[in-house]
Amino acid sequence: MNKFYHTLKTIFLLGWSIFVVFPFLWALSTSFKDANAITSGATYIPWVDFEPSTQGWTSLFTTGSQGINIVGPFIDSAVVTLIASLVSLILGTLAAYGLSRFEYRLGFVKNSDITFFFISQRIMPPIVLAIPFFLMLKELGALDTIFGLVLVYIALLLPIAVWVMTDFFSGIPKELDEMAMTDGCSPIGAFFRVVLPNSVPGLVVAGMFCLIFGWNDFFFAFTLTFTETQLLPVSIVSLNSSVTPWWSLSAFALISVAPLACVAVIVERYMSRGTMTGAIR
Amino acid sequence: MLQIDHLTTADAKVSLDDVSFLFEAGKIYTILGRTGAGKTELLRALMGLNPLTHGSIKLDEKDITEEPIRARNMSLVYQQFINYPHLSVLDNVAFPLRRQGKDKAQAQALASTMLATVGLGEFLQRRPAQLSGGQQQRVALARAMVKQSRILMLDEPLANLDYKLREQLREEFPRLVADNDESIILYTTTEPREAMELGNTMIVMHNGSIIASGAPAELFANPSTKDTASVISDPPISFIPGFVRNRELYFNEGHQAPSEGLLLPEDGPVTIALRPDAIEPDGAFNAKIGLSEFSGSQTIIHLDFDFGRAIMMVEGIETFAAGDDISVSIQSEHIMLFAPDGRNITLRNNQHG
Amino acid sequence: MLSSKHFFLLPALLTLVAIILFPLIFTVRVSFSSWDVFQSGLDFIGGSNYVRVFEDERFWQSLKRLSLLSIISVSLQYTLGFALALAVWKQVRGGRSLRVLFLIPMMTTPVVMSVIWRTVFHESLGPVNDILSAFGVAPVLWLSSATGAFISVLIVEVWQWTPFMFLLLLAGLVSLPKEPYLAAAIDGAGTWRTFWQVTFPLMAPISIGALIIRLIEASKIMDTVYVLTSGGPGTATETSSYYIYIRGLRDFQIGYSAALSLVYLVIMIISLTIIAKLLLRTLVGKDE
Amino acid sequence: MAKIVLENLGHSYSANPNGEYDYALKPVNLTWQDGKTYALLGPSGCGKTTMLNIISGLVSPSHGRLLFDGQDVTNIPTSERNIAQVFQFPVIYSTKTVRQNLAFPLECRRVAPARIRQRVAEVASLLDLGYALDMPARKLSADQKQLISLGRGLVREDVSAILLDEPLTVIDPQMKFMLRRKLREINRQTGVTMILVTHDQSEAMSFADEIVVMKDGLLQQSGTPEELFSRPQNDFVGYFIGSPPMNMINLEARQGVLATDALSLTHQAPTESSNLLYQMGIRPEHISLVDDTVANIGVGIIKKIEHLGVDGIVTLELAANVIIKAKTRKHTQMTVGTAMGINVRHNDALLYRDGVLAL
Repeated sequence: MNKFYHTLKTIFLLGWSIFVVFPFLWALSTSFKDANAITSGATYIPWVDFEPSTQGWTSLFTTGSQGINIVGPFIDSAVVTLIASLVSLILGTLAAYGLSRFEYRLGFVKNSDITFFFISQRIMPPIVLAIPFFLMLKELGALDTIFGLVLVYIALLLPIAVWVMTDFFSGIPKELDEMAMTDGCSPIGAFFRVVLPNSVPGLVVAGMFCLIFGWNDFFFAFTLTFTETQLLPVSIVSLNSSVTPWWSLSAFALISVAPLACVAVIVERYMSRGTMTGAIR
Repeated sequence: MLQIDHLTTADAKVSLDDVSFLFEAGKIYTILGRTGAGKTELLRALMGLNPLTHGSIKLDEKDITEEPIRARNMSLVYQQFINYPHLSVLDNVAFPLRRQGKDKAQAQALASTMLATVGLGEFLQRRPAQLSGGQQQRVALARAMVKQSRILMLDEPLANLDYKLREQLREEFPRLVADNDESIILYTTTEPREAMELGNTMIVMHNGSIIASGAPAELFANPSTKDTASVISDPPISFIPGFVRNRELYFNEGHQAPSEGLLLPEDGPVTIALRPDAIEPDGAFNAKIGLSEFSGSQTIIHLDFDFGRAIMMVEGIETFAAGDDISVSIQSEHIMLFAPDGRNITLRNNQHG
Repeated sequence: MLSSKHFFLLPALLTLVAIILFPLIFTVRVSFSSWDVFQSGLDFIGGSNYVRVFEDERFWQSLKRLSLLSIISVSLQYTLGFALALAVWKQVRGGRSLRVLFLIPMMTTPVVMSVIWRTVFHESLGPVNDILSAFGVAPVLWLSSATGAFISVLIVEVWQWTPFMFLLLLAGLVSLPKEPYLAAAIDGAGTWRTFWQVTFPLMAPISIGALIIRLIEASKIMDTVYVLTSGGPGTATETSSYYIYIRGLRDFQIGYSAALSLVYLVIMIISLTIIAKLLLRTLVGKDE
Repeated sequence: MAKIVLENLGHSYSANPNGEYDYALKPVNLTWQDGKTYALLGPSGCGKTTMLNIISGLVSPSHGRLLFDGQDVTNIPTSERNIAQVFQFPVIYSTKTVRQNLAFPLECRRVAPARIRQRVAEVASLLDLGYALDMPARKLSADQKQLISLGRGLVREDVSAILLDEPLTVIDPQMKFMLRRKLREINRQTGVTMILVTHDQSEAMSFADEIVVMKDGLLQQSGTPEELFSRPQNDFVGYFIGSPPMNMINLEARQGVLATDALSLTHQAPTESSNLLYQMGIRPEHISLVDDTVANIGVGIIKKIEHLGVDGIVTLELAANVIIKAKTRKHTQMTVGTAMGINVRHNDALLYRDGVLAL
């Protein structure tokens, strides 16, 4: 009986691992192929199935008609994601702290309603906002600029930061900041001197989530930028619709998902320590 | 001097109901009450942590009702061992001094002296999480005391500690606050023994109100109401319904109760209160032993009478088998009588002489 | 009166209001206009856009398809994610690298991975049909048949987002107390009973949170569809968001698409609220 | 029901224990009779929880054997040991009613439904939970939940022992008293062995027929509350049992006897070389204070009087600056600063050699 469960578990884990890894391995293999290797049907192992070529990778860093420049989009993506994440994290942390510690009241609107307002932004389908954003950024002259995208991404990421941090702060005993106040801190001082230094795990988790959702967004980048500013997801999709060879596409895809895949290591550490549970209820 | 008038709070689960008191400098006040009696709420209201719906707080003639928390010159030790997790023990205690504007060296010097006083001189560089519960609470105490604020409040500081650690800290506490002659110390507890042992004045709270206050021994001997008697008795006091008829005292089932030396009230129902020392083995009353348990050198025997349950305490360790019958006597000089409305109506002959 | 408590809340609140409120109000206004390719500007045509929404069979079809897709994919993600979390929960050897591996898909960009998946599902040059043929299975029309395209989208969604369920559920599992398990062992409960009587009830609040979050995100699905199938073949994989996108940004019927989005938003909020209430009642047994 | 024997049972969390400090529980021999109540008592980290976990099967001991009625259960999993346990925090099956909770262990063992109904009814009436049988278990208060945990053990007829791991910690102070009494009653009515883990000596004293006192993984003394109180085997037991702790007065060897300036009580001097520390241990409860300062064994000045209600603790300074504490009910008639006569029966003054009872 026990052995049966164990075998079942092993098969399941093995099968899932293959499923997870498969597209990556396929892309890796494809990125070293040339036209021959691709048009002759599915091939897998370099040197055995096909003769590897590095043109998929070199084309990414060549400029001109033969090349696809990945450097520009990569930098744009990084800049937009980092700035928007940072701003969202700062504003979101402050708001989450306020909502978890003070009582706000505006007519019939209470704390829980404000929290819901923040988090409900995630329900909003991007399409609802896309057209007005387009017109608004056009008015501001911020279409096709990094500034414009950052602004939009803040609206996208702020709810995530508020959501994670509200739950995190509810797990920090309020006696801690009360004590700081009795020890002579103002409410703001208590937050910066005492609460913030003890919130690193929450900040890391919230920051990770912001980075993930920021880096991986496609739709707003797609509708609000054209040529001046181009983020990675948009450039790869535009390549996809043209006649770009599979090898360049695969190499491009692997580079653009690589930075965030590293984030998995950090997220795993916080998950295993149990410091993430506050972020779920 | 701390004067509170008509403190009333709302909103929280337990709220204060029109609490007034005058606290004098240099004294230790123990606030005794059960869970939910409003002890913590009183401290939090004084500190400014719970909003008042009514009432005022005056410290040395100055109205501080509206003062922000940090300006109140009070410190508070929580029941949970709350310290700043990200700071070393030394920096924890230096923290309030730094906020008062002292420079780093001066603050650390004062802090390490205070830590030596509470017996933590060797642990200055540790983090609070690396200390045992008792040591963590000592850090919290040191941090509260180092400020030398006018009011030091301790909210059930020993409740979460092991029995023996509790005993040890209780023993040390008077020494730690010995040279205090300016501060007002407020100490809450659910344990009558702790309250009586530590306080100059004991304040009894019940349902959000102060129901009695005074010197511990005096309060214990003459509790003004049934509630007070019940809160400050450990082991529990037994209340048995009874009545007075024709200048005689009876338990409800018609058994006559001893009343020698007691001045009985008019005919009517009374509650007869028996402390464990009011009952002794051998005598005219028969009871069944419900349970017997040891407590130190004493044996506590739960008795089931025809007219109710009561507890007897016998010196020494003796074995009483549960279920056995026993005869006991009831000492009228330890009986207390309460009116149906809860007032203590015990009057003794000698008090009138 | 501006006190310190406003210092915390106002910056974020004002930022969000400024960024969100204008577009939202604007959308409401536009939905009452006939703004399109021929007539750009805010005229007022009353509720005729809304009347058109209710007669638009293609929109309701896309909504039905979306519901089916999100319910199936989220259920699969939940079941698989829970199974994976349970499988690596107590595993020590190699456990950490497996956990990291299982998390990676959610960190990757959906559109980028969809580009890869397109090559994987390619009917003549892709590996899936190649491998299937080795087992004697005839080539499947992954992207050019209605069922195949729907299943492809489903597979990609499950691949991408099961890790998210796995993350939340495993984080919940590692923080569970151990006493209930000892109690169950003492009571003589086997693996199956222990799961249903101990693990599942203890995980109920986390399960609800995870399901709701995923349903919200899944209802917005559009990137994957855009790259993988472009809603096709025909309208076989066209979801609501994608349909609104076509009407708004491809056909440039701004007024009509604004009405579509608002109807869609209201439906989303109502149905998610109902689902949340239902989940709470069935999993936690709350009787308010 | 079973007799439980711990045979040279010890546990070390490190694979190769070097010296005795590597042991969470140093090897110990104990025999627990069927149907009695036991308490494992000691400060945190003393090894009492390790011992309980070994008995419940959560920890597999590195040394020795555990026998239930002569049968070696050392390596048998928890589920087959026929024990029940009540934890510090109430554990209930939150989706089930009280009735379903109580029936659960029997269902797992495939007992016939009619028999289950009968057992659940019996246990519910024993625990006074009859009125709540059809309520969802999660709606009950903490002390009632603890009773349900207990009931899940009682409902099984084969249970060898019920382990109680500080079960009163989260109970309201007012309810503790009631629950403790309930536990004793259940032990008396069902005859099931109960083993309580606690750090509270008064809880242990009032609950157990026999107490096992532990410290630093080492058994200090095992005996009835009376034995522990009147003849503590070492100074730790003297300190840990009783409040205030036992008074320890240093003795000097002079003219063939061990004596102190504080009290005119002596013990026979030992024949061996005496580089050892000799002390006299006297319980505060065994000291009687009298107004007469002549006809007694010592005189002390009252330094402090603590009122504890019915009784009080009096701190006295004796000759040679010896400080002792006495417990009395006459504290209300005493004043600080006055001299009191002290009497102690010779039998109550125990002799300790390097902290170990010598007489």
